[in-house]
Amino acid sequence: MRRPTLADTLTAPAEGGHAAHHDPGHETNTGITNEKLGMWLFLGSECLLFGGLISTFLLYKKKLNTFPGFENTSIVKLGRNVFDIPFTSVSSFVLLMSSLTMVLAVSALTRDDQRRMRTWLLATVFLGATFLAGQVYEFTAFVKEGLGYTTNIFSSAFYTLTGFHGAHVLIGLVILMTMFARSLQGKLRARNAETLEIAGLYWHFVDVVWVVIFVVVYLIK
Amino acid sequence: MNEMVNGEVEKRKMSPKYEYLGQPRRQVTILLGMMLFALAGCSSAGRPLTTLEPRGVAASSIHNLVVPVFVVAGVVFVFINFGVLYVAFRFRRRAGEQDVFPEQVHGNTKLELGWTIIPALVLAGIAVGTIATLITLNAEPDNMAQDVEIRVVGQQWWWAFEYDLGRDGTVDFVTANEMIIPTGTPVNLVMTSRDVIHSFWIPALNGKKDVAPGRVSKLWMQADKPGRFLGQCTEFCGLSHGYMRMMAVAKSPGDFDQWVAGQMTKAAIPEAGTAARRGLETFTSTCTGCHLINGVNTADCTPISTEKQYDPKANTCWMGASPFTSAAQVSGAAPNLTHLMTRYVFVGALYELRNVETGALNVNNLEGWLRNPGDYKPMAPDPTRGNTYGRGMPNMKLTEDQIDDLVAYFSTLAPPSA
Amino acid sequence: MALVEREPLALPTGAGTGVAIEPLGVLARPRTKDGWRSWVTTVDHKKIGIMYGAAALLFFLVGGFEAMLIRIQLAQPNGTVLSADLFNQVYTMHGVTMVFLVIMPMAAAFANYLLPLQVGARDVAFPRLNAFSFWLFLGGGVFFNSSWLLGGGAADCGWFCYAPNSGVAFSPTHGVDFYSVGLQLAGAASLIGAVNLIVTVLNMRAPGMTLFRMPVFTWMQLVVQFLLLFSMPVITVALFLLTFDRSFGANFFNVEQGADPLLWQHLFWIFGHPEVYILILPSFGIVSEIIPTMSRKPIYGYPFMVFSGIAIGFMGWGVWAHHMFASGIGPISVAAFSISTMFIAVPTGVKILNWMATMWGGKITFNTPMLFSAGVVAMFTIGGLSGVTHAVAPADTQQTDTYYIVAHFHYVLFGGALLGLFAGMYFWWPKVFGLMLNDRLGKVHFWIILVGFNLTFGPMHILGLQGMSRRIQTYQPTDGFTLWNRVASFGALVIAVAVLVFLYNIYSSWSSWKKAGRPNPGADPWDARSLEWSIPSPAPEHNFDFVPEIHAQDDFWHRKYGEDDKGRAVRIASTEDIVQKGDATDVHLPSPSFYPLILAAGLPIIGYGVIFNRFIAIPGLLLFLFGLFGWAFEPATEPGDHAEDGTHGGTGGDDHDAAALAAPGNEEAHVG
Amino acid sequence: MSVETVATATAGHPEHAEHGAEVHESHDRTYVKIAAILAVLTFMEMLTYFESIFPDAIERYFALALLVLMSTKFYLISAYFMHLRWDKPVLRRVFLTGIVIAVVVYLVALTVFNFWNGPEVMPR
Repeated sequence: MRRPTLADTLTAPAEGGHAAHHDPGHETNTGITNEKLGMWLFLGSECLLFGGLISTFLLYKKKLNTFPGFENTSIVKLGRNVFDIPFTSVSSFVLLMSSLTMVLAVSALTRDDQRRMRTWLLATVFLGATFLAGQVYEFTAFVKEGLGYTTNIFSSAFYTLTGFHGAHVLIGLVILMTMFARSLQGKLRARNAETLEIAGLYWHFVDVVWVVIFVVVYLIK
Repeated sequence: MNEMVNGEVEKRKMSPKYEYLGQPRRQVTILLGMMLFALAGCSSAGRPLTTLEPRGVAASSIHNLVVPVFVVAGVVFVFINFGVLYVAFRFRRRAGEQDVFPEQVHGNTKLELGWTIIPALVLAGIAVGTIATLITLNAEPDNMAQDVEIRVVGQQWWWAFEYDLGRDGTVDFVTANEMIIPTGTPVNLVMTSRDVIHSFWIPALNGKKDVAPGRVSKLWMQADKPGRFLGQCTEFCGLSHGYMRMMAVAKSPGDFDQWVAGQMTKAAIPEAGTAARRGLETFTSTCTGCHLINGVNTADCTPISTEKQYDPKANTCWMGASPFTSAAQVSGAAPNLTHLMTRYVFVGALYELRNVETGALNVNNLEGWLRNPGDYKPMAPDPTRGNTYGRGMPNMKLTEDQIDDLVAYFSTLAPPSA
Repeated sequence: MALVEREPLALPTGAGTGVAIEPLGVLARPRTKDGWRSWVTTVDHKKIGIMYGAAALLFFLVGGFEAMLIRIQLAQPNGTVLSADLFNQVYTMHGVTMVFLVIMPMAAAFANYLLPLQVGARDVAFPRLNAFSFWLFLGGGVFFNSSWLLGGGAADCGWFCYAPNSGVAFSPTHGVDFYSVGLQLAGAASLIGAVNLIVTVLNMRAPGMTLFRMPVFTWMQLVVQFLLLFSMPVITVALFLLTFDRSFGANFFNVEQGADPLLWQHLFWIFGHPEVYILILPSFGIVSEIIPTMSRKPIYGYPFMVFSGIAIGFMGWGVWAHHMFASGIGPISVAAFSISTMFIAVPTGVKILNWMATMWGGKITFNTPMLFSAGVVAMFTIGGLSGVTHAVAPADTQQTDTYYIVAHFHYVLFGGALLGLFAGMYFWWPKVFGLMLNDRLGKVHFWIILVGFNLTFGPMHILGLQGMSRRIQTYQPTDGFTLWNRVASFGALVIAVAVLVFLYNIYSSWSSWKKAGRPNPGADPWDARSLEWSIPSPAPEHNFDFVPEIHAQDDFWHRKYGEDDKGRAVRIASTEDIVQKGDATDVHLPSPSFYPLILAAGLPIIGYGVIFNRFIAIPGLLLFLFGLFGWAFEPATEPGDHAEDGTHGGTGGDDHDAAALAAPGNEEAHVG
Repeated sequence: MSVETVATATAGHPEHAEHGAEVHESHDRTYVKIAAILAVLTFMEMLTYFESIFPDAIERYFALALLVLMSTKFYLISAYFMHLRWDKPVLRRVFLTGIVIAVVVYLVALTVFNFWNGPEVMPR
């Protein structure tokens, strides 16, 4: 989030306008605002979190397939075969497109194009919510097929990993909706475009994690 | 060593008669000052778990590796610590001395590179030795015993040893707490756990190796001479972790073969009307839920009720519960008591069952254990914690008569030759 | 941001910006400048640092009491002071308390207090988040210790809490739940603190303060914060898996279902080994400040000191499996980790030799901080050397899980980390509180603790080599462990005396200072080198009257002293002329707030809900949401306080929604 | 840690960002193009699911191909949508440090677990 300095606040025009041309982080040593640097540090840290969950999942997927006594149980078959790849592909695509609308919203805000910004923001929320709904549907379908959270090591690891991702999506949605509410109040202007950009960073990260999950969890055998 | 605990039972812990370790022999090693200090106070006698006196090939190779490392570390220790003292005395500002500034040295890259590279080279030397020893320890020795392999099973809080004669994958007999091995040959140990992670460690023979449920770890052991070598579980495994010990007993090949032959014989059924016979009946009605004595169960693992049902071949019940068949999580099985009287220790190898020298049964310990096992080894958390879970042997609330009968029966549990 | 501006700008209240928005928060903006309210609502990094230190000292007494119980139990064979059950709880709590609730927060105390001062900043990057970190840590620590009363017993699984022994089947009380949730909270606090401090150091340095002009302490703390940043998520994963297993019936450590018990070990030690450096590096930094000051020489080989710290940080990621040499990870893995572990000794050795070279040729004043620092050099070396013997993997199979290891890591964590932290306390006490600790008592403290420490942990080397296992609640008279255990227990008593001397020193120094009419020790009592000594003691609330321009490493020193042609220091200006007066009145600071505390208070209650009953979580959740909401709508700086600008705005929230909170919060701060 | 690299950013004299608003304005078209590429890549990923349409010889390389596709998508999103391509290098370094530590550490951990080899069998 860009926070104007004192001089900036004093000289800024009353409404939007050219503030976007002012480099927000020029007061810091790195030239990046504290908030943006903080967000990136946090995202770097999140890599280790999702890395751990993904590794756990991979290990247990393999274990379930090879552990003595579990070779041919129906639970094992459930493990991979419940996946509906075309369906998940569509969800992945939806989430991917939400990244596009997100970046377009940020871009519109830097031009202080409120109408476009709100449209794209709303589209992002819509696409994100669609993805989340798809995940809820997927979970329900799996549970109906007999793959509950406590069924086996595979299911525990799968639900934990995708659940953590889903929680991140949910938090992202809350952030975006807050942003949208702010813009309706007229409080999201070009000079705080960085606020939206940082929210966008988080959103894109959630997307990027799904890119990895889609391949590693769903597609690679 | 005989002491009154809780004022009830005289519990006799393992006697310190370790044949081999009993010889007072001072280890003379040029080690760190502190270790010299240590060794000054400790001859090997009375240090049954010491890591400094290897009694087998594996432990020796570790010892030969670590002693030079100790020497190197000792030299560095002296260098740095005396260096600090020297610097402190030489460059200290004495009382009343004028505040004259020393030369402002900012560093010397060559010197600093020097003391980066030299330690690295020393460590590289240590690394070479380490890798060499690792290879030795992990390769299966050429002379590995082919006629016996031992499956070691850790559980809360004792060890089972399943003997696989001929290494053909079938368990031939099972013992507990005491692991008998022949001298002069490395014996392969295949190890796992029934519940939590334990660690198998006989310091005189080899380093430790964890045993984890669902996993198999391997270790080999060779004792150079006959002797009794104490071990201790070294991975924290719950309440009585401190009481989980084991004894490795090395016998000369001849004695070992004799012991094996004895273990393979069937136990005799005591004559009707004797106390021992009553003890057997108590055993089959009360104890066989967990314990097994080969031959006193029917093939479907129920205790025999009449002598006609006696089937000496029906000895696989306990082994069916072996974790080598499936991963069982919670302890349920108890030590196999077949030929109990060939063992000298019981209850996690912590208590004396028979005197090592005289072979006399320690009736006090056995009766006390039957009377109230929890008194010998903590097996349930403090009652204040408001839960009732427990491990190991519960108090069976036996009457004194039953206890006497059981002791009479147990004292018959030995192969004919023994 | 604007914290590094050259001159503070005075601004008439609310002029031009129209930032007169009344906070929506239910709680009025706290205004008190003193009294307990000023502490619970503070966002000042110095007050937060002091609170970190006080909390850590308190937990130190708790952990020390537990240590005494352990030593009393083990003073003789067949000890009956503690039951096996209680012993397991006590040693678990001792370990976790000392690592997570003593050394880490004590290091955090120094980081919080000193980093902004050493880089020339007015506060940390996110002051409210900083307060939140502290309250969350405190909440986690209290939560964890409340298991004694509420959990049906404390955790009894060791600080490492290996699965499956930590499962419900084997540890049915709630102790382990308290462990996993409590550490989760403290871990989140550390992670947020790490982000905060990294941003502070990277972004808010004074003009001219390049990274390679920063004090070594700042460098070591920066490395530590990066280690925290990347290692905390790993333990977070592990603890989540454990919580889900215990509370929701997941199967991560359910061996019957084919789970691998080594998964926990890997996750724990991937975190756990960087954690070791998280514990020791702050102390290295402290020593690297004290030795040059007291030797009257610059640190020897500054670049080597910095790069060896960074190297330790990196290599710390590649050695975790040396904690698992005996766990059956396969000979190739053992060999690889054995070698990587050996070579981490190289950068560590560089540091020790550079400290000695700094002292060499110096004029060393042996006051208390210097004694403790020399103690660190000597004692840590012993821990480092025994560490090399563990790196020799075959030897480790004889040593691991024996008292030899206990001796090793106490020489590292007590002889290294804790002695260093004591050195830091004596060194910076005048800066923090405006009074000197008694040097005589400090020296008594040092010698008693040095003797006690070596009496306690020296014999443990011997005990370990004689085969005494760790974590055993008792041993047998026939084991031959009795003598050295007695010595160790006696040593523990000596340490306890030393701690009492330290506490008495704090008290008596304070009371005699008060009696003497509160004499001020001056801005620079040690004739020191770094920036925090250029401002009055105690540090004024606004830190710097004006942010200094930095021209060299040890800039403050170089303003006092030049060098003659023989390379000797010559005074060129008197300290009094250089130091700031601390009387600037036109500096604006972030306003205090209740919301970090409220937000942090909600989380432990949710934790109780996870453990006992989901309904308990509801008030916690409400409190949390209330805190979140209040935080978001409270301006970071109060218009009435005529704060300079949005500089001190905090982003907020837990580690998943910082942006959500940040957005509205900082907008309120400046949008009119 | 990428901290040492930050040293290049001179303190006190922050370099002015070379990107300003003009970057954002002119990039909308790039974003759409990137999104189109991402969509195609996702489609290609999905195709691997329908094994029957591929000759057997290719199927072995699916895992490799998927990883390449995944990395490309990852790169495109982080470089363009997250602006790492244009932003200050320190951000790239921070993020990359996290990724590299995560990938290396967890791959080593999986290797120690014998992940890449065949099933481990409990010996009888």
